[in-house]
Amino acid sequence: MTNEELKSKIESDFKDKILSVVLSGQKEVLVTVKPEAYIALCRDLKTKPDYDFQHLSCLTAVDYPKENKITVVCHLWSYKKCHQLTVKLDVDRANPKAPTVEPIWKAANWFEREVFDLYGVVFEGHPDLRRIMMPEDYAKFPLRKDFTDDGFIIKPN
Amino acid sequence: MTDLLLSQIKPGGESPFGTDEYVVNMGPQHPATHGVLRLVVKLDGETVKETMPVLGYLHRSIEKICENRTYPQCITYTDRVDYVSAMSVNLAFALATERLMGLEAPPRAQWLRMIFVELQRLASHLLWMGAFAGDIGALTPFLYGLRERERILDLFEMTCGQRLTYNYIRIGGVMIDILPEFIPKCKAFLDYFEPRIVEYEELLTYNPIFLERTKGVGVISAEVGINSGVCGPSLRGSGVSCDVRKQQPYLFYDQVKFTECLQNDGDCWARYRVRMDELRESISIVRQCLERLEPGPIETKLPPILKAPPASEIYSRIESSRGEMGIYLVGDGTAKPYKAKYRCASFSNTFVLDQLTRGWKVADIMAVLGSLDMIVPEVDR
Amino acid sequence: MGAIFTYFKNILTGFWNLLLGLSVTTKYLFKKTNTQQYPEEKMPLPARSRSMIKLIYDGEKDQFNCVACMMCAKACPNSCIKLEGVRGPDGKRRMTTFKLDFSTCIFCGYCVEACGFDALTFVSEEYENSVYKRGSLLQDEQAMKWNRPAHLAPKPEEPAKVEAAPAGAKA
Amino acid sequence: MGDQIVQWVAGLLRQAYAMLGLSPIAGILDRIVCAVAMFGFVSVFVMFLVWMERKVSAHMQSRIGPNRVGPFGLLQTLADAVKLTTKEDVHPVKRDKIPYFIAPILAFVATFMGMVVVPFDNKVVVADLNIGVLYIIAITSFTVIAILSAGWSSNNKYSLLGGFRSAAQIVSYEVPLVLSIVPIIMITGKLNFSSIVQYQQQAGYWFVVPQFVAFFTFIASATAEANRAPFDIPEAESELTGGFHTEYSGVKFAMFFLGEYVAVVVSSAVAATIFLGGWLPLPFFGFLHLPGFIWFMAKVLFIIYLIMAFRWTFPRLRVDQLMDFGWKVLIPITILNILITGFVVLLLGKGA
Repeated sequence: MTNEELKSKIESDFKDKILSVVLSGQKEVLVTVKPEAYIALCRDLKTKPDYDFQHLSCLTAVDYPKENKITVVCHLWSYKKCHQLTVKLDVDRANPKAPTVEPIWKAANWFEREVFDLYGVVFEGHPDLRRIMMPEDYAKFPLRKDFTDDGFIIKPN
Repeated sequence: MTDLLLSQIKPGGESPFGTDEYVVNMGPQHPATHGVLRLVVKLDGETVKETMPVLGYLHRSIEKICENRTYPQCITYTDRVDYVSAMSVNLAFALATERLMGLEAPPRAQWLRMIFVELQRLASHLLWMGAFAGDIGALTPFLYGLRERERILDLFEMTCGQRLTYNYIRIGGVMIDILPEFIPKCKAFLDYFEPRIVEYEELLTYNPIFLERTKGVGVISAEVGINSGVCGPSLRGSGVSCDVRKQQPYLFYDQVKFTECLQNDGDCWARYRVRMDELRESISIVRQCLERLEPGPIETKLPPILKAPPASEIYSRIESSRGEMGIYLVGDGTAKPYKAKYRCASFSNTFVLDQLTRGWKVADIMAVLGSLDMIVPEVDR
Repeated sequence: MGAIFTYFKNILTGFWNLLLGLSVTTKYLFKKTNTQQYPEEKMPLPARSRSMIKLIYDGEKDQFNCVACMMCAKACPNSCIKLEGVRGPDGKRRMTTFKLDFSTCIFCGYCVEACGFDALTFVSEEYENSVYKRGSLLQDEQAMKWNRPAHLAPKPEEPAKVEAAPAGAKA
Repeated sequence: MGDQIVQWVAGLLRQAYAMLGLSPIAGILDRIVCAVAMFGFVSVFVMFLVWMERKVSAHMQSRIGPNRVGPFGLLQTLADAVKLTTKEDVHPVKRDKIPYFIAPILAFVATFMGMVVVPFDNKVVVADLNIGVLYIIAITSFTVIAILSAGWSSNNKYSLLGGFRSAAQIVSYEVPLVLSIVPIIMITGKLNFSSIVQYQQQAGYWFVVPQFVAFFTFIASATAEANRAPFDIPEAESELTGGFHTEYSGVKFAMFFLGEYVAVVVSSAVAATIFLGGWLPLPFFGFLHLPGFIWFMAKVLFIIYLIMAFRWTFPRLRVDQLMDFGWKVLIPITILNILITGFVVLLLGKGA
């Protein structure tokens, strides 16, 4: 399935679950999902044989302070069909909460812990949501754009 | 998480002998954790009840650093993500940036990249083999592996001037062309190296002690492996075809002949065999690349300041020595990445350590850890 | 009976494979060793080796080649180069102070590649970079001064590449 | 020849006693002199062995090994010993003091005591016990107490694991060790080492020829008894950092370290005596007329080399696999060997 076909198929199959699906300038399919349908969409993407996204390649987040949102980004891959998909979920920056996809892909366990650690996104239902990189008693979220900690960041000339 | 294995052995989860839990803190300075990884291990006698990896001792926040550097400057930091296989990470970042900006390197640069990445895979697997054998008590293969690795590093140093952190594969090409004497030296090395693999196999592969220690130990099934995000040679040991070089060919991997090495058992021995077979495959790939190398430019003309298109993003994957290496870049129209995420193979491979070691003995933690080929800087970044 | 047969067969094949392993190590026992005794035996590094950064000093003109164009400082990902320059009486800029902090330098080579005036170079002959005090790693232009031997100088017919390359674009 | 040297030395000693007026207690003094001489000899030999192991391992790994102190680095071990003895003795605060202190001494002394019954040459032996074989087996098992108490008293989790592993290991491997000597005793009918060698001299063959199975099982169990790789699970540095001696430093560590090597020497000496004909010359090399002592040492060194080669070639077994190997492979084989030997001895009517 080419990326164009994948895009149109997702458009027709999950009309009620997604906000938008676009083909990026780099020819990747980007799906922005409705927050309430996030888990359902992910489960469908994994189980439906047409999609077969067995492999959660990567889960991360991007901070957009200007739009007051943090986007949780899942990169999916299918070993059998060899196609790639990006699922995006926007969460509120002031009170970042997202459902966990750990029951669907176990691999999400540590990825979500990392996002929690570095962005402060709370994954509801996660079995073991602790800081993973930073010390347990660290209070800040380093990968947020407004993070400041003198002595941590050396900016180049 | 429930401890499945123990509840199977002892109904009710209670030990019939009334023994206490024995918590051993392995690391962060333990001789076999390959760096500053800390494992909190709960034991019942010699049997492992739970292994909890504690990460972050080598966390340098490379992703944050990259947000404050220009794209070319980021490449110098990719060397430090996985310093055992720095070329692969160089390549991953360079490819991601090129795809983000719609650039393409000239053919000679692509072939050179393939040569160096495959040589790097050899070097990395050699170090892995030594460390793995060392973990289960055979100290000699480590020295043999390093001896051959030094020769590969000599080739690297001759070309780009560094032995460990190369900064060789650049956006739009490579740093510098190879010297004329590189090709004969490289061929001589490959000829020297191929019989050495037989020696390693004589030392390890069918050694009864090695078989005892690795066969059937730390078995991971294909389904669990895929679901837990295991990738690279570790997953191929479970019989899953997951080589990015085959699935999503980059560079000229679709133009060279090589087979994806697969084993079906999913145990430490299968993972070992996959990597030993990959040594041979890499040799054959380097040979083919050397044959097809033609003169030409080694870099594309780049704009004076490299800028990503606004609101652009790319998730680009390559097969590094340890498995799937993904780079997620978000561009915002400036010369610096808005977000750079390194998806490292070791990170997701270390995650399964707990599942693989439950119910096994203390010594098997080391065997499994070694067979997964994890590199702590790549886990922590 | 079959089980007993396999039992002994396993023991014998195991024994054979152990002997095979022993033969490899015993073979190397009598082979030439691979060690280089470093302080006594020094290997010449390849010419491209990035071992020590030096400022090229022009003995004839009695001045450094550097004109303080700042390209190296801009290219440096770790901002470990600090330099200043003034406009001389002949109207050309000249470097006055040059400081390179080797404790943060990662030897990526961008400064040397960015230099368009043949002023910075890697020297493969000097690689004894260890010092006793951390402060000694902050080197100034006098410490980095390098009088280039004639045979290494760029040939007159092919002048040094003048290319005001930005960070990362290579020379 | 060894006989004459002993006579000569004894004569010298007698003269010395007479000069000092100590003739009435000559018997006690003889024992003391023998013990000191043995201690000195074994200490120097062990130092040489440490050097040899480092050299052998280095060359097996394409390295050079020690080459700085003395010619070919021969004095490296001496330098290390000086370093270890002058080091600060760091110990855990919450240790169990008495066992912690006794353990290294016990490990050191117990292994040393084994050497006294081994004949270096015809009649050159400190104590020619008529139950020498039993004595050796009893004495070498002392190490387990040392290791167990070291592991327990260190108050360290790795040490405790190591100590228990060692207990399990030595108890298991004592059995095949004894069982592999039994056929020899069945053939010779003697428990005295000198008699066993003399039997081999009269029979005209070494016991390694008819009893090669016993030879290999003996070497394997002896390696395990001495806690050497591939059976070094009590110290298993990749799992347990240092096992039972994790918390020991300085002189105490040196004692454990030397104790391990002495154990290797004792095992090799016993193997050389029982299976390789002790002081007897190599077949076809008898014309060299070298003292029996030289032949004996050459055989000991050969077996030590084998044990070293094992260490630097093979991976380490896991603790349960070690038990499996001991109980499921070594013991059945040795018992089978005893059965077959018994049959043959009965058939040939050679037994005692």
